Amino acid sequence: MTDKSSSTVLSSLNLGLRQSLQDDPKVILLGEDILDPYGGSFKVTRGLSSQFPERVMTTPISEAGITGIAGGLALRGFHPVVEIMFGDFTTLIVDQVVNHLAKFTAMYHEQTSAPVVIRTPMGGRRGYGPTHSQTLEKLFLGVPGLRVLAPFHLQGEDKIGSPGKLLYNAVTQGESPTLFVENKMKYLLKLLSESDLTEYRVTNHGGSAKSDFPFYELRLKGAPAAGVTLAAYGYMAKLAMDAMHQIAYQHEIFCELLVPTQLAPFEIDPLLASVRRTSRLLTIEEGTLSLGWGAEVLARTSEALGADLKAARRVAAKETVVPAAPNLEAEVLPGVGDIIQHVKEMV
Amino acid sequence: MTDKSSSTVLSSLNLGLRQSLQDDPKVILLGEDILDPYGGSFKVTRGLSSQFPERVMTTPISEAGITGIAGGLALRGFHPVVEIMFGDFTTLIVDQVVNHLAKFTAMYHEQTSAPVVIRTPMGGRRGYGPTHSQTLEKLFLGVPGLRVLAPFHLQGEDKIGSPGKLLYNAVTQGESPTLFVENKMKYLLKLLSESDLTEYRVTNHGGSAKSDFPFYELRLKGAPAAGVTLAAYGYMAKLAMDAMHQIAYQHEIFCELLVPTQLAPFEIDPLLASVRRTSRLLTIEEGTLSLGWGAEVLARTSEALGADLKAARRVAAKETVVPAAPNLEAEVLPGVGDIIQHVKEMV
Amino acid sequence: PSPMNLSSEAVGSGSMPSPNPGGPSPGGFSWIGGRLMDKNTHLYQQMLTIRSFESLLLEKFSTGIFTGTTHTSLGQEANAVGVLSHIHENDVVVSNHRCHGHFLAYGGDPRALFAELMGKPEGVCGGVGGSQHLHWRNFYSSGVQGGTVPMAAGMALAEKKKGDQAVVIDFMGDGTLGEGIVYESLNMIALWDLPILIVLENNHIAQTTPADIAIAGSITQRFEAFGIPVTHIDSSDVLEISPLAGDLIHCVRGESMPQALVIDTARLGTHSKGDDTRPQETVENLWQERDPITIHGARLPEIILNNIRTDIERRIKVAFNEALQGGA
Amino acid sequence: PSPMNLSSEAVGSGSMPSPNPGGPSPGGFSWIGGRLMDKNTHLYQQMLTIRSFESLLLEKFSTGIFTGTTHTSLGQEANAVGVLSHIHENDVVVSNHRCHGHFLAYGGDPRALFAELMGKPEGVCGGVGGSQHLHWRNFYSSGVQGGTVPMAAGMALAEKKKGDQAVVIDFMGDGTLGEGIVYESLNMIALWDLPILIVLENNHIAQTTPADIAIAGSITQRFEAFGIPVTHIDSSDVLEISPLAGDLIHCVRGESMPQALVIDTARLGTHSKGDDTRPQETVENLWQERDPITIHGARLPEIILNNIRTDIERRIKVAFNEALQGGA
Ligand SMILES: Cc1ncc(C[n+]2csc(CCOP(=O)(O)OP(=O)(O)O)c2C)c(N)n1
Ligand SMILES: Cc1ncc(C[n+]2csc(CCOP(=O)(O)OP(=O)(O)O)c2C)c(N)n1
Ligand SMILES: [Mg+2]
Ligand SMILES: [Mg+2]
Repeated sequence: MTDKSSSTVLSSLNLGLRQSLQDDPKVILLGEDILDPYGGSFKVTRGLSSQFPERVMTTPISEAGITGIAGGLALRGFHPVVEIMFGDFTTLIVDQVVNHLAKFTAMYHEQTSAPVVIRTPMGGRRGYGPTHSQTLEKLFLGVPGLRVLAPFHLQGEDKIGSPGKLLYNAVTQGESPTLFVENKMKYLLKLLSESDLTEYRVTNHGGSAKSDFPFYELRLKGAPAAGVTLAAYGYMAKLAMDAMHQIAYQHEIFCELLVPTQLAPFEIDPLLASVRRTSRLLTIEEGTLSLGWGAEVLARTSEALGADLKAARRVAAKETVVPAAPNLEAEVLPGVGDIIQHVKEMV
Repeated sequence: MTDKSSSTVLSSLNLGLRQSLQDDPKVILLGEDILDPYGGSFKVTRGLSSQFPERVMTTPISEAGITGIAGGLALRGFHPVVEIMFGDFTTLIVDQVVNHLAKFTAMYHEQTSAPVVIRTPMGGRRGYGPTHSQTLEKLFLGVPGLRVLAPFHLQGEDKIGSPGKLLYNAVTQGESPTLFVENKMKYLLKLLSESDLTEYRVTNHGGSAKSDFPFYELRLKGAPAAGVTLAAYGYMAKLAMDAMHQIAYQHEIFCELLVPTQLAPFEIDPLLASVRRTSRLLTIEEGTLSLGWGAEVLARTSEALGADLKAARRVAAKETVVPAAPNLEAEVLPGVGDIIQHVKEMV
Repeated sequence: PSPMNLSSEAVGSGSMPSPNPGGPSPGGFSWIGGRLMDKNTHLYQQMLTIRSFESLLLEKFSTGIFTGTTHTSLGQEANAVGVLSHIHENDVVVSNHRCHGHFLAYGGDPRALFAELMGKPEGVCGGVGGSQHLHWRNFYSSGVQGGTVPMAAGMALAEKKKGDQAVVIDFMGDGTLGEGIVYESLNMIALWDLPILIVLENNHIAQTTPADIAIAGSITQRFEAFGIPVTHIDSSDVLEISPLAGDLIHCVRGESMPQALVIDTARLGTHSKGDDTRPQETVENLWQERDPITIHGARLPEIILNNIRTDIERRIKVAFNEALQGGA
Repeated sequence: PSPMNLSSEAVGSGSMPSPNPGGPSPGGFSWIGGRLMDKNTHLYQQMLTIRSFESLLLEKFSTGIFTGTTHTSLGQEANAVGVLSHIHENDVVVSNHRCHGHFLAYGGDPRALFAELMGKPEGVCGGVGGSQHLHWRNFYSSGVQGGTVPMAAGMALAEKKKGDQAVVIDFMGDGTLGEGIVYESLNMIALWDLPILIVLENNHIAQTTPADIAIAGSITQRFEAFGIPVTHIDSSDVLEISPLAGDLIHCVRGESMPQALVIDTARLGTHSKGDDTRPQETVENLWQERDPITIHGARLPEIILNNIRTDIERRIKVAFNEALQGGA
């Protein structure tokens, strides 16, 4: 796909869904306001209801209900995809996810599973205020039986592009209930093609999930041995790249950036390998600090490395609401400057 | 209070609620099946509806609704206490807690607050199966604006006993929305009086919240310098005490046990002081491992101590459902044996 | 047709029982254990199977063989049997905490259920699920009130999309009308014309809470308000419930549309174990007036009753003992 | 009595405006800015204040002064004004994402609201809340659909317990009937006889979803099913809505019981910004037929209309400019 429509995270996700619907007759999309011409609040489903009118269902404002309905569809053989309009409203589906979808397989003694993919945009920086700007995936990262994915904005080998391919894999594999974490700012990012990445060496350490759910490592080509390992995902991975770049050129501190796309269950080995080299770990996330992704990553690194972990830090949102006013919001959410400052303080 | 009724965690909590109702006319209790003669599924409210019929309200099976109603009561000046019959159903109140109760103060620019206390029993070991045995407070420990408390089974100075006093403080202070985590096994524990604790030195490092929400440190009297810091709360604190005792006498490994009653916001200093002495930290919790309380404690310790943290581990439930069958359940939930084994491997 | 497995010597034979494929044959007779049995006898036998199972369960609970909790359906057997006597092999049944009766009426194996309640590997879910969390073939139950209603709706949507004429039967209790997700589900069930029969077993109580302090307005109107046709019956008589349910299921299947059946019934036992706060007299009256076993048994000759009783009790004991001998 | 602050020179004066204490005086006249004003003029003025505020807001949005999102109540002003003209000082108002009109009709300061939307420290909530999250005196709004309904119920319970005769007015949209928590709340509202008036503004659409594919059955029955008396009106005329609302609030207050008022209305603007998928013609027709400003304006002489328009627009501009000059 060489047309413009495949060049952003948004269009890649759209293409990933379209391809899922095309290749897998079991795929059904459910969500609020997802029909054309609107195509969803963030347009990820645009065009799909026109092409697959039978399998794209707009729903009432019933987040818990549609998640449960998707669960029922999945138990009976379908591969449903639910859109939760804002990630903030995933609070409403916690019971359906934790006590239902994610439990069925183990609770029913491995006799069945509910491979629902729940897509939702998290994140702020749009001035939407306290109930429309949160990054809440931490509520789901520790739920047994649930997979959590977050795309990285690479063009990848596939015409769909990496974000769309990740979504496609999750949807069509039909294996496990999955939360697919998108990000409002990320939608607009251009996919990074090889020419955008000439300065970087990008390695995929996907482990057992390598091909389907990659785990990327980025280094600046020709840089000396890195002193700090950065770990980030989603939109923060983009900010981390920016920070890594700046800090290399302006402060001559070199980092390795680890970007998992599968956040849970989390296979930490590629990250540990990096920290073994650097002895220093900075995790970066947009959610609030306590019990976030970074906490788990730090804990596991500390468990594995003990005293070999010389310095560990987390960049995260301040522990309060995300204010509507842009200046206040910027104070609360972590930015490139925060990353740079932490890295400088760590070496 | 010298009668038997004040000698367990259960009776202490009951007394704490009774005293709250007595001293504070703003207190209202809401919950399912909390009226006499039943007095709630776990009997924590027994006798209260008879004594305070106007202020003990039994409700329909509407966990989210009653939490929201309590929020409205609190915004208008009351000090409501909600009982969620099983901690497993706190999944249903996540939206009300995260997007409503815990947000009001910051979102409404510090003009108001919703000091609801939500009590609920977590935990397994009763064979209740996957939807009635979970330890889910980790969903709430990272929520900005929410306080999370868990009682320790001490007799304390007050006739109410420590668990009840903790609850009393949270309820009558009326300051902050609070999740008060009880535990089904803990209910039956006898409160530890001075005579039960002659072997221990117990210090309260409550920090700023010292008197209201203590942070206990327990050491065996006359023991040599400790080699491992244990951190635990709730029912696991009891198992940790047992483990600490056994491991001292059987393996001559000595530990310090840190038992916070305020889990969030978490003031880590007393724990750091201990780990500075021992260089080793084992966190102990009954919930599943990933993104649990232990993850945050380890992360913060690692951030603070760097290479001085020589060994760090977490004891937690296996990342699956809690099975109904007792033998299977015992495999999933952490026990004294697990604590001992980890400690032995750490030194 | 091989109806309820208990009656077909399947118990203890090790062969997988199969769900009741359509209940009694059209003429009102079925082949049971090699005997031609009339419909009345068959329904009685099914209800008594549930009663015997749960009576033995309660009797043995104190011995510590069973663990955890349990919710018996004493007094509500006519609902399970009356409704599920009409299901087809591909139909789906969704149940709640009080699911033993539904499971057995669906054709579930009493031995496997005993084993589940004992926490044995031979249990319906290997002992992982326990009393409230059963899944076997197209039968699913879970213990979070209301949470399975959207699941049932989604299953009905699945069957509708497949176009295979299967229907979903969803059992719920009156107290569960407190849960918001029920209404989210009713709305979509109606909007999308989903082939589901919702059976609301109104025993007028939820745990210890009487319906009148937990349910405002009208139960039937709660379905009507969403445009779901509702049928209301106050009965513990399987001969009243069964044909009604049959008609409704027929309609759900034929028209691919939802129906609700509200059955006013009586809980004769405790909520789970030893937690009945109703006056003893009230419960005794209910036993007098609302016991479906007594009501329907009155139609059969004493000698047949005795035979059935002996037979079923023996089978249930066998199931119990076999379960007990299982692993773990 | 000092009704809607906008008309009382409070704007820009720095003094805290006070909520409308009971609306127009019994005789249908109020003192406004030192002038005796008849009720019709007063209602018009209030509606026009909302309209002018939101029109200026939309006009200036593209300049980047405002950030985030915004939901205007164009076409629904008669609901806010008609209902809130009857509240007392201690009454509580709970609103949703589409809250500007409710806030202004409650007596909120347009300058503080502009400042909030600009993210200024002088804003209603210091810029933290933004368009959807307002709290001032007894006014509360939030942006999670349905989530504030139990909160409103709890507030009504609080007022009932206090015995101070205050009532709660809760505004919600038709689409929000999709949320389960609404029904949990309705049930307890009815069970406990809570003094609350639920105003359901049925604009027949939720974001882009028409009500007929999102709401099964009947809206009014959804209240009746819970035993909450419901009054239905299809009108954009403030003179029809206001007396009805007055009677209902009187009843809620006097009897300490709930009431629901379903107002069929029209959304004349987009959902938030630039996201209207309805055919242009449909919206144009609605402007023709359902604009409350036009409908009620027809009752006033042209010269008065012009005076009011000039006056209000000037005041709103002043409020806007003063907000703009604030900090941050
Ligand atoms: C979400 C949730 N809340 C509370 C409970 C505890 N609980 C189990 S059964 C029950 C009563 C259910 O009443 P009803 O729906 O009438 O069914 P019945 O027990 O009468 O068959 C309650 C409150 C639960 N299982 N799930
Ligand atoms: C829980 C939740 N889900 C989705 C949304 C996104 N959303 C905001 S307004 C809206 C439509 C609301 O429709 P309605 O209740 O009819 O009010 P109206 O916008 O028509 O005034 C939606 C879906 C939300 N704010 N909260
Ligand atoms: Mg009941
Ligand atoms: Mg609407």
